[in-house]
Amino acid sequence: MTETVLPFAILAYLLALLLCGVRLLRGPSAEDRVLALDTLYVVALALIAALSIALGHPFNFEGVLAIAMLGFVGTVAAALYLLRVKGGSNADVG
Amino acid sequence: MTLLTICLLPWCAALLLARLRSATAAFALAGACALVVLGLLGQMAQAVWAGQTLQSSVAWLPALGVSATLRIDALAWLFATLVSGIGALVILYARYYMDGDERLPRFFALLCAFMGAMLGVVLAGDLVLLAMFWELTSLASFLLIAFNAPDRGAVRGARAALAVTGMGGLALMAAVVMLGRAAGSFDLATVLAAGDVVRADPRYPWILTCFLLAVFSKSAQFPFQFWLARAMAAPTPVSAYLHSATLVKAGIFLLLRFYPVLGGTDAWFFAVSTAGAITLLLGGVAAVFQHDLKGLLAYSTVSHLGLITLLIGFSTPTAIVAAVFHVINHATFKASLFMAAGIVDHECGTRDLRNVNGMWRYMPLTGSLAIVAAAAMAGVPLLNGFLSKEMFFGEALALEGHDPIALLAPLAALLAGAAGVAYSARFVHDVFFNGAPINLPRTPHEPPLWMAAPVAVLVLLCLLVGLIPTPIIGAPLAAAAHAALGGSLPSYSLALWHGFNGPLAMSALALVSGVGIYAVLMRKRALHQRPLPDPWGYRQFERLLLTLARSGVVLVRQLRGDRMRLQMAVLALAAVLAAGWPLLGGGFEAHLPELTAAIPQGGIIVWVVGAVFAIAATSARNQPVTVLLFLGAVGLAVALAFAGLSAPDLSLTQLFVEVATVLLLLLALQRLPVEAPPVRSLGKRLRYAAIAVAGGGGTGWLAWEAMLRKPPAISDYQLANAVSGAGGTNAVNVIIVDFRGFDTLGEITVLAAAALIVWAFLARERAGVLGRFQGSFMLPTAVKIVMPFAALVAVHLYLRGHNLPGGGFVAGLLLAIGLVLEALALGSWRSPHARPVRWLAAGLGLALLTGAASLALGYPFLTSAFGHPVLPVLGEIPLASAALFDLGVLAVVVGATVMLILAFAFGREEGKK
Amino acid sequence: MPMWADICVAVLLIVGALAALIGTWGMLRLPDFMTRLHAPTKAATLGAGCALAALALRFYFVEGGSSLRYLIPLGFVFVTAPVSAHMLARAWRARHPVTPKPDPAMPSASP
Amino acid sequence: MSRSGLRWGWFLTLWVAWLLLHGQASVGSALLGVIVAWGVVAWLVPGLPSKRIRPWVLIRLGARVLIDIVASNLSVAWLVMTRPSRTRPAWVSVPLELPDDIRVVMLAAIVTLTPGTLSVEYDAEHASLLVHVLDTAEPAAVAAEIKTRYESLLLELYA
Repeated sequence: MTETVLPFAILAYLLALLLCGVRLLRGPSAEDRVLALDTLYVVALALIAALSIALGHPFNFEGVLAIAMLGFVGTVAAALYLLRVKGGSNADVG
Repeated sequence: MTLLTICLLPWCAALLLARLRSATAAFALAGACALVVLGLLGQMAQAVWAGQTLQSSVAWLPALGVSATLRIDALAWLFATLVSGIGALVILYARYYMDGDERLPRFFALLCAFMGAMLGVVLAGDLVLLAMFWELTSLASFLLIAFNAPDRGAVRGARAALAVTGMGGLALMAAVVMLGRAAGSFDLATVLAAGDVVRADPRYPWILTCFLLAVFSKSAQFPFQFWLARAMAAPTPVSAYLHSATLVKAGIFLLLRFYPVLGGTDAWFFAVSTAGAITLLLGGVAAVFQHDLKGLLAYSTVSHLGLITLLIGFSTPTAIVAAVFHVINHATFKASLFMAAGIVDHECGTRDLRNVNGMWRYMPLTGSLAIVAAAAMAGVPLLNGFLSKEMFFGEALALEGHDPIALLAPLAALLAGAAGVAYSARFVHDVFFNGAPINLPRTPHEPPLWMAAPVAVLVLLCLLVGLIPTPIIGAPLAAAAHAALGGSLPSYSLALWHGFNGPLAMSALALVSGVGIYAVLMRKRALHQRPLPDPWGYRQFERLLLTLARSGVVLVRQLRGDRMRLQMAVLALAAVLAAGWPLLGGGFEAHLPELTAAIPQGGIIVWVVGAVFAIAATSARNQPVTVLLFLGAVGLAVALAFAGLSAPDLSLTQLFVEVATVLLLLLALQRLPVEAPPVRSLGKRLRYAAIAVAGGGGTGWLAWEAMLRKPPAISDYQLANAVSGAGGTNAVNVIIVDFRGFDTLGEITVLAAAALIVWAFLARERAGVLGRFQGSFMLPTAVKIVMPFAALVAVHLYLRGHNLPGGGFVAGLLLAIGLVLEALALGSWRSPHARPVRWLAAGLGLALLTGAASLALGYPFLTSAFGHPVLPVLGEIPLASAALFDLGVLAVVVGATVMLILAFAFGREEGKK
Repeated sequence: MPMWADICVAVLLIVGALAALIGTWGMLRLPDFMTRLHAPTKAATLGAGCALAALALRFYFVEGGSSLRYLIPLGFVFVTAPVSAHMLARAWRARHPVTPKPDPAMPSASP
Repeated sequence: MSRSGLRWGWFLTLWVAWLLLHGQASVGSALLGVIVAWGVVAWLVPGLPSKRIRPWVLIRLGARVLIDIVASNLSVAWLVMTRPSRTRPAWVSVPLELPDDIRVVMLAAIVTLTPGTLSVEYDAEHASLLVHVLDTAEPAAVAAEIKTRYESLLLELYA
């Protein structure tokens, strides 16, 4: 049963990845892009998990862990940065 | 082993002293250190005087033929004894000179460090080691001159000394490398035996030039004499120790040491004796006209150093004997004179010769000691100075062959002798007699007994050597001269009385005319009205510094700020040219990349996403943050691609580096204008695009070619030997911490230095707490929950590093990122766990200790040991000493990363104070 | 792998994939940033969570208990997702002061 | 829980996490885990005083949150699929009675994790949580629901 579902799941995750990419490219605000990048990390995580099941051996565990942690760190850092430059302009910094 | 103790003891003492608070304890420790060194040297005396050479050696960089060899012969023994003996006296003296100064422990620490450096120079049995210690003496001298740092004179003096002697150090390095090549070894004994080969070598003139530059700069020979006068801004104990008895003698030591190798040629004769003669006269005349007591002594030191140099330049065996003898004599009387001058300064509050007069009434004891020492300096009979001066006059008269100099030498000697008498007379008469003191800040009186004691000891030595030279100094002098000559010893006599002869007549003439000159100059205190002579050399030096600084400003103006694009373009172009140049020569067979083979089919989407964002990031309309976020996406794609190509190590490292970079750039961006000026003209954009494509494409292509070529690579060896040679299956990690451990040590040292520089520049005025973040209420809690897990994962990554992807570097980055996040969440750089300086220190210390441990066990530095001990309960544990080294790498990475990022986050902002 | 586990893995994968797809779709289609923020923070998180859980479950029957370690990144994602969203919302509010005033919604009586 | 109790909790959690990380249940890795977990706790976990937790309440809270996550995920999914451009967003400020920061953070996290609501800011002075609602006709009802469904349980959490 898993075998039948897997291709569709992977396809869906890839599609989600692309959608994130589109939002990241389009913006329009810096917050949007940060959000998109954060989501990109999360979706990449899911994609890796699905691919591991498909390939039959788990992807490097530390890599998974690193992606999970670093996505968070990057988002927080970017948000802190945006908080600090708020005085800049009402127009999008992004 | 004793040699190693002698060499290391002062350094250990210095380290301890730097942590001490109590002046008494510091004094006891420093004094004990000097005395122990002296005692150890005393133990060796008999053996060394008998002509033995003791040696102890540890392989250091065996691949380069460099080893940490220590070697002592009679010449080295003599200088080492001077260094430690006068060191002990100066420490006693400084205890009272700087009584009540809370910086005393620091002072003693620096003094001991200098002693260690100087002993290193003297005892080094290897040229590279010698050059290293030589640099350390310059550094220690710099720190000691700058001891009263905010003081302008101290800072300028220290700067001049460091610039001049540092330049000399570079020259010495060059000389050492060439000499080592010419002689075929860096080992001192081998080099000393290879004099004929070296002198016949075509590089000989270059070696000699560099060598003499080093020697002359250190020993304040013309035209570098000016730094010594400036160095008088140092506390007087320093002047007595470094700038009369030891540091400036390092140059002389080197001249004597390498006389058998480099000496005896015409070039040597002319260069050394000319510089010596000019210095001798210049210093002597300048000394007479100084108004500063220490200035007078400084120029007299310059003059005496010139005298010794001149003697060595004469290149006759007896002249070398005289030079060695005068080194000893000068050290004793000049150190005591400096100490006496210090006492006068200390008691009067000034050392201006125009004010300090008639001291005899106030301090007869100091006066009588100083008068004896000054008489020795002038060369009055019955004192040691007389003996060596006599020998000097004899040499000057006996000089043959080189016509102009043979004629001029006696004349110059006589003139210098007279000048010497004149300034000695001035020292005695002006300070202790010549009326009454004028406008002294306080009423002088005798110093504490223990402060005068070191002076008394030295003066007593002057007297004893002067009266009964042979029993006192005969044996060590003979042995040292023998060692310096490297051959047979000439016949000479140390007797006080040689009958009526030329030298005696010259001595008498010098004495009479010197006193006469002084009397004429000082008539009606006329000398006090004369302006200071132009300190030749120093002004030129200052002008040179100024020119350098100005051209630096011009250069910076050309390069900085809005020229950033140009800078990057130039860099990229240079790289392209440098890489492309060899290809133009032909004979290079290009392989066109077959794209289809390179990309695994499943990963194509990842590659496309990465490429799209890489291209999108170059769009000119983007704001910096957007570019950064795009690059984040590219980084993720690259990491995934690495992982897909079965390079989990790279993937992991790429991810961590990526995030650390983004953090750093975000914080740096905040200091930059939000909007970068866009490049509008199409031509420019095309040009930049071309450069970018050439750079990036070229790099990629080169990498491609390199991978296709697969040269008989060392990597194969390393892969094959990772398990058997170092007990690890993660070849990357094994290479970093084991096979190339020494490189890694260098790299983490550079990393630490770079981080410290940034820290020092940006974080000079750290904002204690950062209100600007308006800390979120959720973030701190979240970080508190996440941090322990991050630490756990870091430990995990570190522990498995030797066998599986991970290792100290990645673990350190993870920990650092966590710590930075913690600091950011708390809004304060005073995060309880992020102590970057401590991390750095601990890491470097651990890495060094691991290396040193293998040294102590008798293996070359950083040899790694490994084993798989099977412990009860715990099971088999792969244990490699490299793991400890890796822990050091981890700590350095944590420290440096945290330091860099926090410096940006909390550092001083431009324009704000 | 027993039947029930197979079904569980399949369901988890389907649910996760749909959640991720919907979340990112929402992020693409919703009209302004604050509403866009809603979609991926839970949906995509749920997607990743489901996928990781499926992974852990699937490999439990291959490599045993050690596959449970994939629950660590799972927990991590769930702990950090609200914080990320919160930080972004704060950043947005700080930089766009035109956001409407909140309704003074006072429930009349707390039960 | 007492001061040391909290640290024990952390220790156990980290120890289990270590075993999971190591992926092997040998005696050696268990012992190593004890050392590492103890070290991390000693280094990073502050000894905060905290109270005893009612486990039953915690379980009920967890179950409720899980159910809500699934349920509201469905509703939001429906919303996103059907009329993404016609949402009715609102800002709601929820007055809270929670006495300590930790529970405020927990509530905020729960609010964010359940789809449709997003906690943005906590005003400590007025003890109110600013929440952004994705789609609602009646903001006041949302606030009331947050209070009844989660805050009441959180208030009962500590014994």
